[in-house]
Amino acid sequence: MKRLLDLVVTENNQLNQNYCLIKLTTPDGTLLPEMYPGQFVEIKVENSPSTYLRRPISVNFVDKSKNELWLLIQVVGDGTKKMSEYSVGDTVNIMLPLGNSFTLPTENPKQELLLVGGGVGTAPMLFLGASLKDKGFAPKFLLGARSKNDLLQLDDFLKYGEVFCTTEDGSHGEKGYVTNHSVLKNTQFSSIYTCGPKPMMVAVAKYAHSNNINCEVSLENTMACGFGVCLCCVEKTREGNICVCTEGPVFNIENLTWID
Amino acid sequence: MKRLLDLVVTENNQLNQNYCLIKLTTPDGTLLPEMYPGQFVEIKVENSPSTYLRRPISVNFVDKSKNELWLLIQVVGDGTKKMSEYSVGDTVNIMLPLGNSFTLPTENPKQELLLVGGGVGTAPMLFLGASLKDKGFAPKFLLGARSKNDLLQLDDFLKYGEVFCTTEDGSHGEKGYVTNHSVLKNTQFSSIYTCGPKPMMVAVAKYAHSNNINCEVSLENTMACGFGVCLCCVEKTREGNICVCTEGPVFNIENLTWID
Amino acid sequence: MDRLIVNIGDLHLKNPVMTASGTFGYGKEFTDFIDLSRIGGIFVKGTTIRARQGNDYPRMAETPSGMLNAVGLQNKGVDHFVSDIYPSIKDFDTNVIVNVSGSTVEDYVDCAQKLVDLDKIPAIELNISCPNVKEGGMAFGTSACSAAEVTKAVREVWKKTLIVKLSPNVTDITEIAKAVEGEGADAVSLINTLLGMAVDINKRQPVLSTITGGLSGPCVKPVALRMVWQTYNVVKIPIIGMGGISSWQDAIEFILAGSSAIQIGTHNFIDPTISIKVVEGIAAYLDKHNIKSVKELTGSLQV
Amino acid sequence: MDRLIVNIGDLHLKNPVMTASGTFGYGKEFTDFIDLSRIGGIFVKGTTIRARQGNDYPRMAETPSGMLNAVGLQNKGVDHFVSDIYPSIKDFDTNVIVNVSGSTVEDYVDCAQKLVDLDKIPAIELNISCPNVKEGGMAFGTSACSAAEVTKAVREVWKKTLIVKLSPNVTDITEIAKAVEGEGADAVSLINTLLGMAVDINKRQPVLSTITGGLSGPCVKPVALRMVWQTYNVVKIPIIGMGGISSWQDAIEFILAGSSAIQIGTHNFIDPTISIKVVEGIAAYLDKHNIKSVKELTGSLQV
Ligand SMILES: Cc1cc2nc3c(=O)[nH]c(=O)nc-3n(C[C@H](O)[C@H](O)[C@H](O)COP(=O)(O)OP(=O)(O)OC[C@H]3O[C@@H](n4cnc5c(N)ncnc54)[C@H](O)[C@@H]3O)c2cc1C
Ligand SMILES: Cc1cc2nc3c(=O)[nH]c(=O)nc-3n(C[C@H](O)[C@H](O)[C@H](O)COP(=O)(O)OP(=O)(O)OC[C@H]3O[C@@H](n4cnc5c(N)ncnc54)[C@H](O)[C@@H]3O)c2cc1C
Ligand SMILES: Cc1cc2nc3c(=O)[nH]c(=O)nc-3n(C[C@H](O)[C@H](O)[C@H](O)COP(=O)(O)O)c2cc1C
Ligand SMILES: Cc1cc2nc3c(=O)[nH]c(=O)nc-3n(C[C@H](O)[C@H](O)[C@H](O)COP(=O)(O)O)c2cc1C
Ligand code: FES
Ligand code: FES
Repeated sequence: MKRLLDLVVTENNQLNQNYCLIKLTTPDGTLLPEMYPGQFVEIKVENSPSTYLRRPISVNFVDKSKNELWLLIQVVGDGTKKMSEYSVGDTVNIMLPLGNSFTLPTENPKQELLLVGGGVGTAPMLFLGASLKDKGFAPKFLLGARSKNDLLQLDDFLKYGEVFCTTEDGSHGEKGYVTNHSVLKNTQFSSIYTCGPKPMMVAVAKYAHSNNINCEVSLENTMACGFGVCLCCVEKTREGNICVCTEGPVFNIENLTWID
Repeated sequence: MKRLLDLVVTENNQLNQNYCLIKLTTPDGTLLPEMYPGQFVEIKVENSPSTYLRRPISVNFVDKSKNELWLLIQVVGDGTKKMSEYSVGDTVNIMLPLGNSFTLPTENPKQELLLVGGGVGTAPMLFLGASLKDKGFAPKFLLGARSKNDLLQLDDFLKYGEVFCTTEDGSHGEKGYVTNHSVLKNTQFSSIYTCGPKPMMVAVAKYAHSNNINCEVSLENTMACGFGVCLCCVEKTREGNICVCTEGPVFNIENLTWID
Repeated sequence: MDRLIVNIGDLHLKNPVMTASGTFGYGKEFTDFIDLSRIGGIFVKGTTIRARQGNDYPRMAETPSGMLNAVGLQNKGVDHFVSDIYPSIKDFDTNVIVNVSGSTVEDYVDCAQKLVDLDKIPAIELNISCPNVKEGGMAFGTSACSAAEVTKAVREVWKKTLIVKLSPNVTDITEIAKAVEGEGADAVSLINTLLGMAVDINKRQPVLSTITGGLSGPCVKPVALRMVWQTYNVVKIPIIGMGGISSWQDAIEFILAGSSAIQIGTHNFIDPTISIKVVEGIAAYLDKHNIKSVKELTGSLQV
Repeated sequence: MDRLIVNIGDLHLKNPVMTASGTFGYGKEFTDFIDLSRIGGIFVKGTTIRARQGNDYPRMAETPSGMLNAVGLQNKGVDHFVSDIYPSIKDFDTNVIVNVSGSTVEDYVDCAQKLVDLDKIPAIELNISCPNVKEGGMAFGTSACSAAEVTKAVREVWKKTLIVKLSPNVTDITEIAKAVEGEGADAVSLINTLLGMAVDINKRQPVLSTITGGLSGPCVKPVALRMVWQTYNVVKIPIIGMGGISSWQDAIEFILAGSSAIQIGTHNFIDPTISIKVVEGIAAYLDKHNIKSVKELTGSLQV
């Protein structure tokens, strides 16, 4: 069941110039609704003349012990700027949980799983990694960024699995793009999960497809509603135009038309 | 010369639930432009989706010793609400000074001058009273409000002259409206200056006219620009439609059509 | 809540607040948020005789106080509606009205005919004003003559309440309103979206795949109110007003300007509970001003 | 800054940024804020053959991301312009263009004729689109036939650059644009304000004394851009685009959609320095994208 909640900011950490990590909880201690990795929320941004519609943001992590929802925000316009300015105690109107979720494997805990995130696309990977570890898997993370400074939440990722990085300027990890990282050559992955800039996801999808690896991508099509009523967020799939906000944001690449 | 300045908030005092007094200065210590009683400023309100146009606000006082501009704000909508939330150190974009000003008498310092303010219309009266006292006059203030709680800045007014009050509920001063106050019967005024709700100003204007008292009123017509280019703020006068923002806001009642 | 009751033709509304086609899905999407039985009615997604994939992505652009859409009537066709959707929504305790689109007069007539036997569909809304597809009928909605033609043809097969939805992209909306009134429409609804455009200056491309799209949201409210007022002054049939309504105050503006009922569109995306808030706000306004029935408010603007 | 130069008919603009009629007074009101010589031109307040008092107060209503005005062409008449205003503005180092309004073809012609001998008036803009007064010419602007008629008549007496300002309150703006092009207009400017309305729900009255008024500001930008694009695709004469421009990015959108130059209107009220910022922003954009002349950008949208 989707909910419309006023959550309260418990922390807002400026991670670097463009990113912040916001933690929210319920005002009265009631439990947050169950959320799954890959799902997202829609935020009503106040006091922003240029932000009329809600803003979709991925579930970065759910800290059940603290009843906290984490959101990782990259400031790109006034909506995300206003989010980055939230103070502890502020109330935020949020619709959640939205969308489908990544498909977690159910067997063979030894299988190799790779979670590839680029830029703010690393956001859903943290919650996915944590959930996988919870289920007994040992996920590996491959994170790509422009430079060291843009690699976020490394300490958090390390809690749930091995972390590999690429940076475009070589300031951390291997220099280049995620698809060139050596871990892809050294490991036989059974599944890849990815979220990030479209060119990156396409490259990962093509790699996975041609290597017969199961692959799920999380899309960020522009949305007006986020819950399936406006039909604006469609992705062209093998079954026609499909709403990313309800039948996605997670798609198996075999259903998309990218790899043709 | 009109200026467009980024001023800095030095104080924001919540006077009561609906009113606040904001003090501003220049960020770099340069002197504020010369301002005269009756003039107003136009404020650019940020972060308010419903506030597209600037907001006109009277000059409440200019504290030359501190290089401070005072604005008295009544919260009526989102624009004034956002002003009431200014914090010390905030920057506010202001166009100033705008409009004409009250006509100060030049002779006979003994003449009786009455300054009548109602509601937030008391705002320009403080600066006017201070300027009159400065020039050697002994102005009297007559302030009207709904109840005691709505009478603002009484201590400030007392610095510049005798203060008389009316409240609709009788909780302070005489009960009733300003035009019924006994000071009007007891004193022979040569000039009345007034600002407040239109019905009050009309009543004062009619009283002054029928008693042959010189009277100036300060109008608050809705404005789009505040500096004479949109022609939206007109008042019908004996010379036709006249812009309140440039040829007002102060008018001698004999030029208006109210007293007909 | 008798004071909120209004009638549009034979359509009985428990209150004048309804939700606009294309912004409320089939109602089901909102049951997590609101009790549908508390609103006057639901206009479901634009329905066409054959299934449509709609336009390519991108279909949306945010604009100052509004948005452009270029959905292009994506829907699975009227047969699918009848067989798959109707059964799941027919028991809603509110009016379900189908928004019908087409590219020829026959399309409209055929589509209406397929809906005639659905007991729980008390009315249809002819969308002769969708700006986003050639087949969206905007060509019908921008000429009095063809608006009359399609109304007349559908009127012959559709005996229940017939609402015609007008396009704002015209020189004189009153002409179109009079034309469809003349052919027996029970009500007009207005406005559909204004034709607009957005440009991506980095890509130097239109934002929408279709170049132009339909503008909706608070930005269009002044235009919509004006058209309601103009239309109110020339037609006798009721007007269902819409365009940018995002608060009960907006709804009262539309009613004063001449609307018998209103629809809420885009704002459902931002606040899926807005329709209930508008119902409550209207009721409180009537109380405060001691008005016995919302019907008294319609067109009661003092000018 | 050669890369910013554009020409509209015989009118030479040092850059494509101008200010819209009715929002910039006679330019003098802005000299406290900006150096007028840095903008391409100024369109002065709508001028009529006889003095006009304009409409009654209230003339203004704020709306979501915009405003309605009902000024009604208040001005002291063309003779007063010639004798009293022209002398004080003729030495501005920028183009001063007079916006001419009327209620009959003769009004326009007479008004234009009075301006012919003013050396420093290189162009006039025929306002056939003011929605706020019967005499504002919107009747001319909403029919291709009468738009053509007034253009033709003025063209006979006005040999300098003739710009015709179009109304957005029409079904098909391209028809009107083609009609005035056919009669020899050197350029079209668009859009004037959209006809809108606002209601005061406490007083149960229209906010404006005239009931309806003209909508401007960012809210109209999508509609304006669409009309520029549509017009660009059918006429050969240059287009001067406007409607909601409040940043250099907006200006680039209009240029990409087909404008040779642009006008800034309502936003002058909020930021009287906006025109200079737009000039600078356009220059920086050309630099960044390595574009030699702003002329290359006009209509260069990839579709
Ligand atoms: C399912 C989903 C999950 C997302 N998760 C996150 C997240 O966890 N953290 C995060 O920071 N962002 C996330 N995004 C992207 C985020 O929604 C946008 O960055 C945000 O809406 C921009 O709002 P704004 O007002 O700051 O910028 P705007 O002023 O709206 O836009 C600024 C710039 O960003 C571009 N932009 C706007 N929306 C999108 C979009 N949806 N995709 C790509 N570009 C866009 C615009 O074209 C423009 O150039 C997600 C988007 C989706 C659809
Ligand atoms: C020359 C001048 C001097 C002024 N001086 C002061 C001052 O010193 N202190 C102060 O608090 N206010 C003053 N005002 C009034 C002030 O400008 C308005 O209250 C303000 O613009 C409202 O903005 P808002 O966004 O808060 O409310 P909005 O949301 O714009 O409006 C809220 C309500 O207030 C009404 N309103 C809006 N503007 C005006 C107006 N100009 N006059 C009357 N009612 C209006 C609206 O109709 C609406 O009902 C002055 C106005 C003028 C023209
Ligand atoms: C995403 C979207 C899809 C729409 N689809 C339809 C439709 O299928 N049929 C129709 O008649 N109107 C459609 N409309 C128009 C709305 O019903 C309504 O007329 C318009 O949006 C104005 O109201 P608003 O400003 O409250 O949204 C759509 C609007 C939006 C925003
Ligand atoms: C207060 C006001 C007065 C206007 N007066 C005129 C006028 O006299 N003549 C004219 O052609 N347009 C007039 N306009 C229209 C503008 O020139 C412009 O076409 C319109 O406002 C759209 O541009 P904008 O959104 O940038 O303001 C006026 C607009 C406003 C807001
Ligand atoms: S965003 Fe509205 S349907 Fe997906
Ligand atoms: S407010 Fe624009 S002229 Fe006075």
